[in-house]
Amino acid sequence: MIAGGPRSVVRFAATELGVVALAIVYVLAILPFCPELATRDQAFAALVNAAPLLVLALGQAFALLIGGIDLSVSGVISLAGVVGAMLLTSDGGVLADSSLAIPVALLAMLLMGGVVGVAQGAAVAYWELPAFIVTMCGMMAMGGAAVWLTGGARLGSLPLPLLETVQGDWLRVPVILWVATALAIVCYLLLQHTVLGKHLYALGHNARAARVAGISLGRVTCFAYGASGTCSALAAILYTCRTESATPSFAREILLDAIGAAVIGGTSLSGGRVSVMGIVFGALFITLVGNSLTLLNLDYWHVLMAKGGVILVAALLDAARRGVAGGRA
Amino acid sequence: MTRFLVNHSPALLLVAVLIGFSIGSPRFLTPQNAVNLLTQGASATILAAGMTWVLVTSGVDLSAGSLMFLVAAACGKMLQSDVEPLMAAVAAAAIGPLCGVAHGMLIAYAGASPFIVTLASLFLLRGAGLWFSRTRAMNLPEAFSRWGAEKLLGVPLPVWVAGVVVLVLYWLQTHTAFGRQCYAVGYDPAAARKAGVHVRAALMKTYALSGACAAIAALTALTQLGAVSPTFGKDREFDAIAAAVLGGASLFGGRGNVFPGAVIGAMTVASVFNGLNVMNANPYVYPLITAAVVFLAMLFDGLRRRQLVQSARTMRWNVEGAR
Amino acid sequence: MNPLLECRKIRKAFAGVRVLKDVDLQLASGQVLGLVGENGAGKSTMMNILGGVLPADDGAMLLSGTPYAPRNPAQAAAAGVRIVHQELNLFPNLSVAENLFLDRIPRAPWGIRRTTLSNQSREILRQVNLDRDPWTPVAQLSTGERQLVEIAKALGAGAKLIVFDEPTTSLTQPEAARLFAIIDNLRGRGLGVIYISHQLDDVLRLANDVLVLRDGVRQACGPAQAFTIPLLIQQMIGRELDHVFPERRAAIGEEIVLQLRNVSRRGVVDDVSLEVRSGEILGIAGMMGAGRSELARLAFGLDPLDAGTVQLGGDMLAVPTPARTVKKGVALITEDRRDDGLLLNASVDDNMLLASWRDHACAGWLRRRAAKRAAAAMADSLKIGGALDRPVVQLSGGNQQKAIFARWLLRKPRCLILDEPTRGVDVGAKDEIYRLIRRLTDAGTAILLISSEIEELLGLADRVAVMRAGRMVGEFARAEFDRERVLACALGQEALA
Amino acid sequence: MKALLPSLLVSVACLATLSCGAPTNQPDQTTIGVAFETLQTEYWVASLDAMKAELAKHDVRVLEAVADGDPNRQLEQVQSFIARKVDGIIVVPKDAESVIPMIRAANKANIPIVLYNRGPGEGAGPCVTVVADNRAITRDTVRRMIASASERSKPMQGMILIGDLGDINAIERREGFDEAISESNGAVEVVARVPTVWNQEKALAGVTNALQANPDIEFIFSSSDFLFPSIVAALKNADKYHPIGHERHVVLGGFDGDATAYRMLQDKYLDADGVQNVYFECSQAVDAVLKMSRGETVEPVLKDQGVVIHQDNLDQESHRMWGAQVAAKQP
Repeated sequence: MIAGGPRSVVRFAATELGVVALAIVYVLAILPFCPELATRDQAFAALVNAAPLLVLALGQAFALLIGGIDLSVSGVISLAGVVGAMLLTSDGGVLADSSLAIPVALLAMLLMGGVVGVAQGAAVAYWELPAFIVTMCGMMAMGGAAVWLTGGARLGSLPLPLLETVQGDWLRVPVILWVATALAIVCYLLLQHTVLGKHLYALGHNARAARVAGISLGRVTCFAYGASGTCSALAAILYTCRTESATPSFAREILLDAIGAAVIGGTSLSGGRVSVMGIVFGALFITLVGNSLTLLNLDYWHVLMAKGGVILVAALLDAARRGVAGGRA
Repeated sequence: MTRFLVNHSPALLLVAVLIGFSIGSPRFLTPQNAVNLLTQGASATILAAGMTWVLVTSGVDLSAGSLMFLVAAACGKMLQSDVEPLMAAVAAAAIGPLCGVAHGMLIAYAGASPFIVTLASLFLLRGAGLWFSRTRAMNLPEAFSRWGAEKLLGVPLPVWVAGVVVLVLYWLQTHTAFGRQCYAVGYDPAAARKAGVHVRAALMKTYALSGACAAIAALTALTQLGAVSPTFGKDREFDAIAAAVLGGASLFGGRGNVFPGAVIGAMTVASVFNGLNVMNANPYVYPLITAAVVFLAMLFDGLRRRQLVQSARTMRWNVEGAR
Repeated sequence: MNPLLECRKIRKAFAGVRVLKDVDLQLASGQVLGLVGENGAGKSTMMNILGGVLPADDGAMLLSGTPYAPRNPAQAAAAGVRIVHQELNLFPNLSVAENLFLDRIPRAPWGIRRTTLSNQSREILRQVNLDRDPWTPVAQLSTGERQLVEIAKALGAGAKLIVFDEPTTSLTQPEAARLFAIIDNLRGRGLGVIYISHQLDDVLRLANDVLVLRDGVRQACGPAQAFTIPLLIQQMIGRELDHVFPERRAAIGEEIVLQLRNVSRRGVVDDVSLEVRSGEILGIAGMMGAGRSELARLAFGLDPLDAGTVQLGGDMLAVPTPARTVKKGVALITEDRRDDGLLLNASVDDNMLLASWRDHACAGWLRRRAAKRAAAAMADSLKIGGALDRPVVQLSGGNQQKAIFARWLLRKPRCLILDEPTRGVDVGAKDEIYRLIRRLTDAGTAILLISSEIEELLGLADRVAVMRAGRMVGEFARAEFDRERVLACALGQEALA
Repeated sequence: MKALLPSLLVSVACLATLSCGAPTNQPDQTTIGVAFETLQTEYWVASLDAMKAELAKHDVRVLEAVADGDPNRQLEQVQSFIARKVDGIIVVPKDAESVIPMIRAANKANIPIVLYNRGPGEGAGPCVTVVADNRAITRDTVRRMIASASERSKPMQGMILIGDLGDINAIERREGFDEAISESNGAVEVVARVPTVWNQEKALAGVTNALQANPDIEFIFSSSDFLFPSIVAALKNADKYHPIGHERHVVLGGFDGDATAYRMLQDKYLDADGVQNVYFECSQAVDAVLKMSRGETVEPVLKDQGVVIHQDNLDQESHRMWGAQVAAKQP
């Protein structure tokens, strides 16, 4: 596969295997400098760290798959986190003492993400508005609403059973990893083994043809953005439980990481192409780059630049891939 | 009537915002506040003008805010090592178009998507700026920051700069072949190529312009602030896109203009912030109101697009009816 | 007199289908040559070869006595050959003047030489009698005016020969009259004009000579005075059947499957009613732009109705959408295979299964192996060769079309709307598609067949309805089938019908 | 599907390589991990520099990380430190809540952890905190401002620049401000609350707008000194930037104690500045972490009393103001 000149190298690098190879080469390359990476604990830690980003990137992939984009990620995380925490927190939470508090709150968070996503999808599909602006407004409005609701304060004092469950291990593997793995499997099955998945792909490949084939573009678009919103809410749960508190002003940069992970993992920004496997390694790779550069004791700005460089390479690979697919190299 | 409303929605939205705030506070609609508004909107207007140009070619430039920071950091660094202020400003400003050309190359020749190229740049340039400045804040010498307060014929210098930039871009956009061809490129690149337009050159120039605008916007803001902090320019690209869209530019390309569009858009954003300040509004409602205004603008824009399609159909009907 | 343009033995084939066979053509300066023929007779191909869009497979062209073989439209334009296309290539977001001079805007140190540009534009616009400010945005022009701008664009650059492709389809009567005056003027100035049109009376009035193409062969050529409209029509369609259309084996059913009542859509379809029974094929004839494809899109729910109703098997659809009509068992194969049909980069079987994933699923969960088996069996029965997991874009045109047929056959549709089902398909595949259509009607599927090939309509359809300018203008039962009458009706020469 | 199998194989191989990797061998030198939440303002940069200098004095190796305002990333960074088996961790948390899991992780790994500048919330495990009381220092600063304007006619119109609404320090400072105002018996009427999101441009526009709307403002408190350049620019434009004693002087107060504030104090433009003693806090933090790494016990909370520096105590107290020393290094 690799033999056969620079063109096939490009073609290989452009497949989702490319990012797998990239991640491994990267790990091997930095191993001599920070041997700690080679311990079981640290390997698990790296995976756990990548998990929430993976959840976000998988959500983003739904929007990218149909040729759209979802910028509202940080807004949904903030608002969902705050809503959940307001229900749960032991200082003044609405459901603080109820035994049903945890499931109800988690459900409310996921539901909120889903509903917001569907609403954005509807604006994109039925009002024919550009996804970029719709979700940008979503980001601003939801971020603002979260700050408003809390007065800017972080909400802590979450119920211990929830925190212990999410932070703990199950069968010697961290629960967060189970969650992310389960989501990845669900996404993989959904995309590959369900009618809806086939319809999402069709919409991304050629929306006009999909419409003629009797696929309801509105519903599929709403689903894609709804899925993206739900994944953001799930990520909000993970983030909230990891940091044991919900912030009303979640860092916007996470969006760029999520898009970066998806694109490095072989998702095409022009739609119709997504690989769950690729995204898993894309998220892992982005997290590894960030953390290992810290381990190498490089400065914060170097981390930023390295991340930018990686995304740039992904951009060029995306272009090369489109060139190969479109018959021009 | 509806047609008039929809066609002039950007200007009407601005007027509505202005009227709304004048009712809210008697101190809003005063000559001083008008000058004030223009001064504050200066750098935003410049940035929005550059962004509008990129949107016209159906691209986007997410790196604008980071580029602003890199330029500011470079300028600050030079000023601190006692470079002549004017020299420092010019040298720092040169970074803008250079980065723009790099974007243009990757987009026009390597065929990479504008979104992801400039996304990468967003990280790279801010990292570079932080590297330059070692994340230190810098206070700039009086000789430099004085320019921000300087007035010419009673109008502050930043307003003049914004005016000149807008004028130049307006001239480029309406009075040069390059400017006109950009509309063709944005409407349909393939058709433009067929019609003999040098699409790649147009894209290169476009991103160079956008970079130059970011640099000038950075310097304009810098003279007003007199200091560089590591957060300088953060998230400004989103504001600029919002302003451009408010001014009637379309993310689908081929539509939008520097004057009056981008100016109206930037002024609307500035008015909202200014008006809320003047009314001493609850700090928490700021993002909500801004989001609402942008969404409203976009909704009008969607209506306008559909009306255009509708009228094209009606026209054909009339034609055949007459036959 | 030295001919301006001389073409000798031009040949062209697409995917093995010969579309031009040794066509000779001559045109002198100051002359208008009318080029007529049925849809698909090779007129457009001839024009594309002249305009540098396509290369000829064989043959030679001489322009003013020198060899002429343009490799692209720019070269053709530089040599003085301009084409006024039927579909407009204008940028509505730019002004008229800018559209006219997009690639050679007159520059000065201070920018565009606006006065020069204005004057030059006015000059050209005067030649086409368009009294508009050159700075009007094209978006504000009517379709007819846009057509004039398109013509003006062709006049701009020192043209010697101008080819008009169906220039009057979207013009009003006065605009058309204006166009004829322009063409007369061009002729007077010594330019050569090739005029392609379905409006035979216009052709006879304008042209010095007329050339009739039929199936890519030069059928007749001579001075316009030598032709009459009936004679032209005869020459256009006088071809022997080269297909054996499969015989119907089952009778037409009683049930009305598809029924349109007073369907209208502003500007394209005007008050059309029709019905198709199970097992019946209703053919729709008409020239380009008559509203046939638009009618198909309305019946399928792709475009919204302005008035009228669509009934499927007795159920009224208040607002038909593709999702709803497909659920009711309707299928549409559009003429635009690339944009409306295929997922080009997806695999062949994904393309085939696009509309029927639901049928191969249990509560949304795919039975992928069953689906693949069904697709493979279908591919087998339609003789789509090769691996089914390669991208569909790698298939030949005929196999691509068969893949789309397969997509709908997998759903066993009750009603199939076919829009130019054999366009761009080689002879062998054509026969297979005919047999397929017959197989469907034998199984009771109702078919609405739109085709530009009259043979195809007459060979397959049980009834043929004729459309012109958005209206239904005639209907023929199988017993009354007559090529000349159908064509005359479509061309608007009712006197003959 | 075809891609799945090889990917799985490769990743298994990758994990295998990881777990068979060489065991880590630490050098004998003590290593301390320093995790900052942000380097957004000069205060943090000065803190980081001071801390590194302090650690260098003890011949300690430093690992540093900046989380850029993201507590989750900070947690990851702390975990990385733990993985590197550092001897101690100093962390500047984003807030009281999100630091709790970091403390727990450090406790579990038996690594001492010191919180710098922000304390932990309820339920945190054992740790040492070095804090300045933002609220109290702000309150005292504002009191001093009001006192220094005692001769003015009441009520004065006042303005506060609020920081990021999601930042706990910004909120505490706002509360300190409100407390001082409310106990002043109407000496100051707050007519403008300008949100700045810790952004100088927003601050400039906000102050300008507020001055426009309320030309009589004569009392401004900034939640951070790094916004002073913006305030000064706005005041100059309104011709209100004059030294103390001038009839158009605006009473100014700030928080942090950076170089700009120091110069403004020197030049008699600034009335009062709440100062956190960076050098004290840093040496306390470093001391604490090193002691703990040697197994000694340390007081759980080390308070920086802070100091309000004003015109009357500038000469005596300026050695406690970190900005003075930064300013001294700059030309």
